Amino acid sequence: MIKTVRGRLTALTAALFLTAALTACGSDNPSTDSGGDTAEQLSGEVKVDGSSTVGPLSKAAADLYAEEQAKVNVTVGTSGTGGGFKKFCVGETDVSDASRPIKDSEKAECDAKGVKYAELIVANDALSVVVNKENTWAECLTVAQLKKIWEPKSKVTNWNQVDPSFPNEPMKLFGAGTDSGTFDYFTAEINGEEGASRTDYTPTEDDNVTVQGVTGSKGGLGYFGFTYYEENADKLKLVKVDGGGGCVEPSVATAQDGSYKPLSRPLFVYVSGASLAKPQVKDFIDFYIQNIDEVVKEAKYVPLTAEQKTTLAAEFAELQKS
Amino acid sequence: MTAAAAAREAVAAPPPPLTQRRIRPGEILFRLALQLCLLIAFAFLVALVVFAVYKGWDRLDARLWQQMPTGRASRVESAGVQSAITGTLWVIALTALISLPTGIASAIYMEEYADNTRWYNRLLELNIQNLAGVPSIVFGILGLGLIARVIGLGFTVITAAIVLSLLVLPTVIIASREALRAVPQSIRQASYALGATRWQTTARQVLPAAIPGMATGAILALSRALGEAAPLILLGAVTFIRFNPDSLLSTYTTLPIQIYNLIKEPQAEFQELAAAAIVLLLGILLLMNSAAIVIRNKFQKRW
Amino acid sequence: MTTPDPKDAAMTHPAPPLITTAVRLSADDGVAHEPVLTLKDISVFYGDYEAVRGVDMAMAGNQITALIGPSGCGKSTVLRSLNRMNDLIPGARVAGTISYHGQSLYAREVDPIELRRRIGMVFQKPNPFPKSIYDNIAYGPRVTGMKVTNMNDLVEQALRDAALWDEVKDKLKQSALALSGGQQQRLCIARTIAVRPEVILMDEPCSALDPIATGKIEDLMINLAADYTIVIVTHNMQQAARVSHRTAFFTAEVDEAGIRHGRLVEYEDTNKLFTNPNHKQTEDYITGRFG
Amino acid sequence: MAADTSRRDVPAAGVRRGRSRPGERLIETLLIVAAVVSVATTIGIVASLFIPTVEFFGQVSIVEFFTKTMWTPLFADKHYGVLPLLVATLWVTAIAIVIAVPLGIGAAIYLSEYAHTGTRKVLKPVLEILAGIPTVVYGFFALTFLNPILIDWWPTADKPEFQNLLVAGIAMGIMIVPTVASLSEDAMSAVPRSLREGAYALASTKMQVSTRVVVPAALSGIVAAIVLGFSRALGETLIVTIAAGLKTADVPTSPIQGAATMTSYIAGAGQGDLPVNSLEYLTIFAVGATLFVFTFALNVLSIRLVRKFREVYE
Repeated sequence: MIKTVRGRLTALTAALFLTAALTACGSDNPSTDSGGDTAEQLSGEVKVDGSSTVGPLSKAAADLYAEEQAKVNVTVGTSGTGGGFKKFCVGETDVSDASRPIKDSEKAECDAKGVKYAELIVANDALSVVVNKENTWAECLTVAQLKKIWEPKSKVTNWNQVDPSFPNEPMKLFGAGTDSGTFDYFTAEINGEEGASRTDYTPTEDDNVTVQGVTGSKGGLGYFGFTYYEENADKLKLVKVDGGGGCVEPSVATAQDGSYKPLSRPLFVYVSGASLAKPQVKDFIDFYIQNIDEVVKEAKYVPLTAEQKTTLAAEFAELQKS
Repeated sequence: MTAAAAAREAVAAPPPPLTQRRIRPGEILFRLALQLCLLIAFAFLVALVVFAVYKGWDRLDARLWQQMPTGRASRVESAGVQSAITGTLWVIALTALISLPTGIASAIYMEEYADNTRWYNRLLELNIQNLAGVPSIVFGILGLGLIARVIGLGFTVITAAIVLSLLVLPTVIIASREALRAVPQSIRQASYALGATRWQTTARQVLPAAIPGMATGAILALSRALGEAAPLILLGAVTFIRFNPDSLLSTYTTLPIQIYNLIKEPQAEFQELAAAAIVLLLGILLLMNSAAIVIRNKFQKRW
Repeated sequence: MTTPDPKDAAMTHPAPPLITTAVRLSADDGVAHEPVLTLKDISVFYGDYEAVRGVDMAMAGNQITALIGPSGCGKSTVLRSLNRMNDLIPGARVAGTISYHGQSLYAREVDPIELRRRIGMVFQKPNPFPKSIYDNIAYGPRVTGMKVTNMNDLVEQALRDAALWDEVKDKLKQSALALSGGQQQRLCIARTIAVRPEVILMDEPCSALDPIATGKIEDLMINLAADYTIVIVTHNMQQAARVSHRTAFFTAEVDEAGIRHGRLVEYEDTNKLFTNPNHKQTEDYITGRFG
Repeated sequence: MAADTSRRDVPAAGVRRGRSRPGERLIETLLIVAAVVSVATTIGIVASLFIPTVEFFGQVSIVEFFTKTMWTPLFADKHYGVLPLLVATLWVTAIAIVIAVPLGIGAAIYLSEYAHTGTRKVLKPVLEILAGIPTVVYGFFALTFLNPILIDWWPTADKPEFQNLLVAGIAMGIMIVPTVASLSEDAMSAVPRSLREGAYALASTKMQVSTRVVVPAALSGIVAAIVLGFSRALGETLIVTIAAGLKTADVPTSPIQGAATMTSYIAGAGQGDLPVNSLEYLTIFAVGATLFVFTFALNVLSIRLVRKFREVYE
């Protein structure tokens, strides 16, 4: 014990002084004992920005890629899908993460600046509606009920207002922050208009807040990516959603086959054509696509279906040509 | 005979013996309450440090500075905050390079050159006092609106350093002025009497005498910059970056921002890493603060 | 410790003529004066440093006792030990016995707060609280929990007793800091009187004042002596000669080890001390041949 | 050293020539340029805040901004009433003040009036270190340590939310204790000894000296310390962003709700990159300008109080 304490203290002291030495080392990265493959060593920057939902995928890709190309600096910002496109369409970034397809207005902006791009579907997600473990009544909610809860100016503050058979339990709502594609997607699918939502819920870019908030309140309800549910399956209860064809629980299978309606969605990565001219960007995207299974696994998303993979491969081949 | 005395003598012709020492419960309670106030303040400090150390214990080792941050939950075990440490070093070193010369030069102007009866010099002083109280996030807005966008330096190391420099400038100026003011007038007069110019007097007599005070102020100002996160949130530091900056125009992240990012991650492993990074940050700050206090105590001259 | 006073310098110059004729009061007034305060072999220490050594003296009731001597001779230290103001200085300690009406001041069971109500003090520099004139006077009665039927009357009486009423009666609610130095000092005396002490200690009460203000305070002291026992420390020999009944002369002596201690040289009726001192040192001091 | 210098300096050419020295002029100019940096900073802040703010008020009525009780600029149904942010800010700062003022002043009285010199010499630097702890650390502490305890011990069934104003206020209170304590202690220490002696000589107890003489005498300095603490709390960002959340829509009616303050709104909205010059983007500047005006007023007040205090005693 004493030995470990001393060891740690020594380590910590060393840390304080080593930090100084680190600047001298510059970008030397001890964590990557270089790929050592035959691949040529590239360098430069790859700027990724956009959706905080897709962010984990790109971060995982960047992480994995660093083991192969230590000198390429991949930065991943999480400005939100909209924010990401804003930067993307003025050429500030090379790659834009998006949890929804590009909007027409954004397309127009990209066109105006002459930014050409390719759209790649990299993973699937199922927006999951979660409630407290002690919630015994909400097994399945219809889209209409969800809309009643989430629509603008909704006055629902108690579960029994959703369905008279539900108990008298105050409702606490947690949802995605307004910057996120998740918010855009959820509001579009449930409330019928993107960005239209009641406003008196706890919005957060930090899904942990939703997990903690729903865990801490019996009447809590929230929504976020399927990943986060899986991470916290022991703390939360998943709600089935009835999109008109009966109650379906989100899962890898229902997300892949699209039966989890309307909240299953694909996740996108947009690549700028101009940026593909840079060898490191091309190489990174190349890597991203070739290792998509591992990236998705690391980020704990729903993997692509065989069909989607074929499409991706085709898209990629298209890119290679251009 | 005055009425007061009459009253006294009427009551007690031979003065009554002194009363016994009284136990005043109010006094004791008051003292205890005061001690409690101090105790609570320090208890929080202790709780904060102990909690961070306890929570980050398993991650307090070489991984912290040898490894890069990760985006993969499966790799948290082998992740660290190296890019945040190097980012912090870049930003703070630049902040020192910008803010210290500027701050000390301003202080020299205000103490040694300026005619303090002039309205513009008084305004200068008032301006600095006010600037010292401007919220740090407002400096972030300045950086976002002016330096990153209008001047176009973008979300880079140099933007962060300029913003943090402006943020701590008042602190540097105020501390340096105090240090200069503590140098007795007689030294200046002696120097002038020997035919020295104003700058010679300042550079060769006043400045050397004021250096310990200035060093203390400088360290405290930089330690403030080191822990500052609010303006950098607006300046792109939140980005996931797993490489060390290598130029003024590199993108970057810093230790406080990295902590902020880690806190937001859902997995407990990230929280542990956040706690370990907090211990590292507190350790650096403690070293800096101790150095400042030692310098102050060691060189504090009583003229 | 007292701060050096500019008057110190004056003391070393050739002596001004003694004003023995100005002594208006004498101890030989036929009244038997009970000792109020008795000092037996008093030494005062600051940490390890013995500032005053072996003082024996007694102060009689309803008299003015003056403590004189060069600066650093320990007279203020002795004065401050009389109401335990020394308690407030960390490391200060009194050896020997000081008795107040036969009761030991430094006995464990004595309440220093109660003691200071009985033995008030006026300081070298006027130190009115940054409050109104009225509140300055009312402060003492309030903190000591005196049963006061009418505070206004009490304030008025204290100000009258301190010969300040006519000057301030229209501005009782104004800040005491607006008064002149002499007025401030009389306010401090009034403030002290308001808690009805038996003894008033005065530590060079006029050293910060001009001669006119000094005159007023001296007249006041003489009047107050009818009702109060007064002990005054003064640098000004003429003042001691003018107002006091008895005078104690202190000086600083260097012991074998080369350390300075304050010592009581002579304690006599004021008339006697100034006209026919018993000790050479006293004579040298009062005639200005000191040092 | 003086002798050394004089030997080298006396034969200096400039002295004998007795004409203007370009070197000296250059140095003075450089010093002035450095001094102007701080003025430029203020001008930069004012310009970068208020130019977009004017533009903002060209599109949103200033009356709506200050009177409407909904703040939803980032939603489809947009409302621009800043009151929710303002009220959340006031909740947090009020809680912080309620905690920091007694603790800070109590600690200051103890340090100034009761503690031995040695104790004070040790405790005051510790207090200063406490003041130097980064606010992100306080935020972490509030969310992961204080909040579970608070929720655990909460007496009623209506438990505080996962992020709430109360815990942010408590953490912020702890954060400003050192500021309040340190500056109040400075003010109390500056009260002349003679006042304390005068009070003791009037049979005051230590408590009476402290509360009736020292504290009133140092009051403007103490109030300045509180005002400065208040201003710091108002402008603090990380604690509220982490511990109080980003809910902006409605005026928070209870401190156990989560809500965004002015600063956390700016941080939250500015973090996700809003389209430049859109109305949403301008809200950052409008809220920033509001915050700036508030803290500026408090700072001016604090500076005035300190000056008043100095006039009396220094």
